[in-house]
Amino acid sequence: MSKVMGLREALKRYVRDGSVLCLGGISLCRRPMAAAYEIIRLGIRDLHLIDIAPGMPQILLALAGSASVVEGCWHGYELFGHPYMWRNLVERGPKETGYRFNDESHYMLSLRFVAGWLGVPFIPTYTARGSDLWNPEFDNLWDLRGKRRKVAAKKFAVIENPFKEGELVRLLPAINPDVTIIHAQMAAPDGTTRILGAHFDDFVHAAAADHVIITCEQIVSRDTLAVNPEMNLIPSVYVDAVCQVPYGAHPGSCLGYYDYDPWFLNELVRVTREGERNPEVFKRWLEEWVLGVESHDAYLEKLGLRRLLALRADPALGYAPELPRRLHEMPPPP
Amino acid sequence: MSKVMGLREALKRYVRDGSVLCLGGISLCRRPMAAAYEIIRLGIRDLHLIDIAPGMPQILLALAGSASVVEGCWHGYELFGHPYMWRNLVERGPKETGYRFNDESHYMLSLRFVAGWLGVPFIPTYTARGSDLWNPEFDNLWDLRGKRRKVAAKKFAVIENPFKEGELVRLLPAINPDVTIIHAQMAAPDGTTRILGAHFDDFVHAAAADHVIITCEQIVSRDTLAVNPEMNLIPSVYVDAVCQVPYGAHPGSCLGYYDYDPWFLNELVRVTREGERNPEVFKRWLEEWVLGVESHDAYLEKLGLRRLLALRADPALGYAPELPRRLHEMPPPP
Amino acid sequence: MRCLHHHKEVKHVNGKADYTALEMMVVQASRMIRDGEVVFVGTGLPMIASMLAKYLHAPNAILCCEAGFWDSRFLHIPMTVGDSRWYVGSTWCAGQSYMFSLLQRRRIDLGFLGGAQVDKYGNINSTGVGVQLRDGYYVFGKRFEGSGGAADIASMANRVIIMMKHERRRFVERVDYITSPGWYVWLHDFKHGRGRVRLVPRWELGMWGGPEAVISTMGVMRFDEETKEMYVESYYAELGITPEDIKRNTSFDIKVDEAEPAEPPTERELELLREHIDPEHIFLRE
Amino acid sequence: MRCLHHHKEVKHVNGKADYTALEMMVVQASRMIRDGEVVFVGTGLPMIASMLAKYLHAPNAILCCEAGFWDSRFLHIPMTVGDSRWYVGSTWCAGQSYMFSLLQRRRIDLGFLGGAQVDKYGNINSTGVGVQLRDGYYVFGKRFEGSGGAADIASMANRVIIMMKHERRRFVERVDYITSPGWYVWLHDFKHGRGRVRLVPRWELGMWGGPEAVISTMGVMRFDEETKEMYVESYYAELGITPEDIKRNTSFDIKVDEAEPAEPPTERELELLREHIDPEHIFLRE
Repeated sequence: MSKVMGLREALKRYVRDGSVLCLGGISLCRRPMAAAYEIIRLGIRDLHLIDIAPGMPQILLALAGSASVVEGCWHGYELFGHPYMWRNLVERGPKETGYRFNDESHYMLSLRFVAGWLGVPFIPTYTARGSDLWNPEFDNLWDLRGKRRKVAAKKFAVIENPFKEGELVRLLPAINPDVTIIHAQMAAPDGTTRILGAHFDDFVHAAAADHVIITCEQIVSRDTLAVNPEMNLIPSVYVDAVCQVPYGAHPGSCLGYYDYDPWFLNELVRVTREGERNPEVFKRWLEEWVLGVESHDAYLEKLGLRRLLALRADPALGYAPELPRRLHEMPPPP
Repeated sequence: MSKVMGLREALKRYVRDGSVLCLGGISLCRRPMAAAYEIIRLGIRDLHLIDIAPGMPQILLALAGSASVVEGCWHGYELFGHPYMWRNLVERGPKETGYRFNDESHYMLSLRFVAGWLGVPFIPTYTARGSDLWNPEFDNLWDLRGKRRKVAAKKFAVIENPFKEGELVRLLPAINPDVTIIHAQMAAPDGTTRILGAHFDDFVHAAAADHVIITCEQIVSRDTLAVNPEMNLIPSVYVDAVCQVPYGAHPGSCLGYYDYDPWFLNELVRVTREGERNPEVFKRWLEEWVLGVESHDAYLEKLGLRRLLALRADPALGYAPELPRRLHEMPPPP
Repeated sequence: MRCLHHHKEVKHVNGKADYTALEMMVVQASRMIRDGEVVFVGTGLPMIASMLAKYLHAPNAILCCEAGFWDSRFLHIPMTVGDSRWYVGSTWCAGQSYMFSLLQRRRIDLGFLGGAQVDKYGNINSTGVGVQLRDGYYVFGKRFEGSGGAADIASMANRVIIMMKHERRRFVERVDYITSPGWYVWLHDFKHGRGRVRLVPRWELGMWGGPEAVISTMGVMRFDEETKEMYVESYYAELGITPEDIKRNTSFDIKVDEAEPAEPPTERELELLREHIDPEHIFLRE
Repeated sequence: MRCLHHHKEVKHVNGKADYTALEMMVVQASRMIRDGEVVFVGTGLPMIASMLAKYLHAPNAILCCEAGFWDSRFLHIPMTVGDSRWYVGSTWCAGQSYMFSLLQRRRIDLGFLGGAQVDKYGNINSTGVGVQLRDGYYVFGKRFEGSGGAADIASMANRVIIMMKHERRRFVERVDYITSPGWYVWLHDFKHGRGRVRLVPRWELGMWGGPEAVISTMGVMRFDEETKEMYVESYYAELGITPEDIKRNTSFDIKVDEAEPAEPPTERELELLREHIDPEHIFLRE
């Protein structure tokens, strides 16, 4: 029972306007960017985004107008620059923009996914005490609570620990996204997924979800993945669709296969920085690299073979050791 | 900073009379049997045993008089026979025997360890509704609650789900054993532990504990385990002691290294079955195989090379495919 | 660890059949497994039944066990829940917190259970009989192995099949201790203190799933859609069993009106069982 | 993802030194790392400081990051939190739920944090300034990247070291938004409704740990044992910094009485940094 299908077909089948969507990976690494691009091309809107370590794809979906509700802890590009345009979006406020960003911390989100994985309704925590993340005045989803599907009835609750008199404990509601999309190195047609390197909590991202789409560098046979099964992160049961999308995490990295693309990232940050004054700059970029590109294959064609080869990982190390990385003095892109 | 030490030294350092002890593995597989034997030899008593899948080592500690409190879900030998003598111990009751067995289910215990791993005080669950496991009249630790260290203040609590009006949810208290002992295939001197095959929740067994002792078939270098680090289950931070104990799970199996010992298990079940009428039979066995044996090396000597070779695993399969297994018509032991 | 090995003691009933009651049970169980289902099996007959189903009508059924092995293609029959034989062909190696979370997330299609007692509502006791409070502690007249994962499976698998030796002391009006909940449970009311018990249907507790069939050494029982009481669907006629035998070996009043002779094993089923699945005759010996 | 790359804009202050303020910060941080410690680092200077410590006095320090890499021996400097360069030599590959559980279990000895604002009690703001409620929603005059794991680290690491660019607008009396709690926090009282705020010491909230030092581009600050207010321990004299410079670039009243010139980097430290640890000059460029 093969779950192999095209990326567009998988997205059309599982992601709808208003879906609660989780995109795996962390920061600039192993993120399902091809899927994010395709969601923008499909014109899917009003997404509720939630994952443990949001960043590049979530920013793009926000700037492209695809997302309206985000429960997140961070948005940025690390060394490559600040989340320009996105910060303006947040500064203008939900009333004006229709875009809500609700702040939590990594561990708060992580625990909410753990609860989702386990199938329990909430989970206690001691984290971030004293932080304004727990400030009850700060809840940008207040008017959606009890109204919008899968927005928790409360941001959090406080109870007395029934096992320890007098101790107040904070409870966080579980998360069960409608769809989680994960980019992996390898997957089998039955959905078995192998991830090399740190898994960035992609197991709980997948296990908490109602549906899972895996995009992967390579589809391999089930029997290949039955060798050293300890290396497999996500079992077939969680997975609904397997899509072979080589370089599907570009411009981010995918351990063992390719490195991040510093030329592309520099450019992306540049157009969003300039886009703060002149949104046309970003619009042109979006048209050039996303909307005006027919598919991920066409995107890779446009990047060109020489660029993709320059990013290719050294198989022993997992990344491209000779990649130029001094961002202020990059040679021209290959 | 090597954590390598002898098994006896490790046990003397971390396990005391009254300790809360968790023994990893499941049923007859990859259980720290050498450690259980050594605990009996050291005369440690009044242990509070808790793990997700108790069985062979916990029965032995009960019959040897080392354990007095058990939170468990099951005790037995599967196909090899019933938990003779232990069932008598339970039938006679705590008042007479000083031994308490408190019933939970696999998932109840598993979730309590998950909570212990995460560092949260309790965890909700929907499991086992309608089962007498939740019967508030049945709690064999009632008079220890609030009195004995690390016995939870309550067996469970019921609250209204603060995120869903009118839904009652059961909460289980977290477990943090004083010491978890795990038998693994490989460990490095720094404590990094690799487990082949299903891990039987030994990660949460370790991560929930205050101290961890790893007994392993082979100590290998840290750099060996830095190849395919995805295969490593337990990181160094959790581990206090690493003890090289070949065949440390005998008479149980250890995937990739050896199979279970059907001759030994048949004999163990026989002496406990006969022990129900005549406790001397078991006492003699205990003297012969545990108390009267100086160390695990001596135990292996006593078993003999030919026996150990007969149990040796086929490296391609992970077990001994030619092992005689028709328990009622076994050939003589090699 | 839902251990069914007491079935090894079941004696072949002299009838016209060339197969045993154990083989018949395995065949009946196998036929209830649907293709593509995730089947949570313990050690013993359900494992063999699942392998048989995979050879025949359910090649895509996924076998998993509480120890954490996923979608095993074992070459030799495991004898214990964490048996290394499970490893062969598995595509995932997890532990109990992972496997049981699948139950709580309703991802397990079918679970098999055994036990020492079953009652008319499909409640199972695998903990002990003669439960009583003595000196404030609960004790048993006769203690068994305990729940293991049985209570979790019974409460959270999408459907459950029970396999039991058919004896009067095992098929009881009401189990002494509910290890694994069936359709109606005798619930101890948390709010109203000790001793207050009421009979509650599982759906009122927010539970899904429930026992679908009981496959015994004498026949196959199901539960009435309305009353949720056990009735006899079929009996092993070829093994010399009659509906009356079942009635006599059941200590509650069981309906046998609609009982029909069970469909016997095919030659192919018996060949697969004996020559391919359990050639060591570990489970299927007489 | 506690990003310190704004430090790349720090200009070399002309003094008599042949090293930069960034290098000085790294050296100061490195010296605070003890052998055998588990150090939770983000991308940037703390990572480099930890590697330097491992080359010198703390060979058994364990570097880990929120992405899940454990005890990495990277050969090239990671530029992002999940950078594949972290993989080299790692002995564990986990994810955030694992790494942060170590914090909650008090297993992380030392965490490093940066941010846009720090106040006298060591509270850090990396979320935004000019926070206000508008139309019922909270918004910011200027928004930053957000907490990431900073709030978790600040609240649960056994000790915390802060690294910041030293500017008046960054060293403030009270941060606009407490992303990461310091020694005293302005707490919104859950029980007494909107707007009720009181200053509470972290230990009253049951918290352990707390910020130990602030390493800025001008000097090293610590917190008074009694008052928990920030004071200047040392200043980068060789880089031309005076205690007065620090006072002028701090918008709260900061004690400088006990400030001493900071111990400069050794040749060995600079050589390791420049030639072995960051030869690509990714972080340490001027």
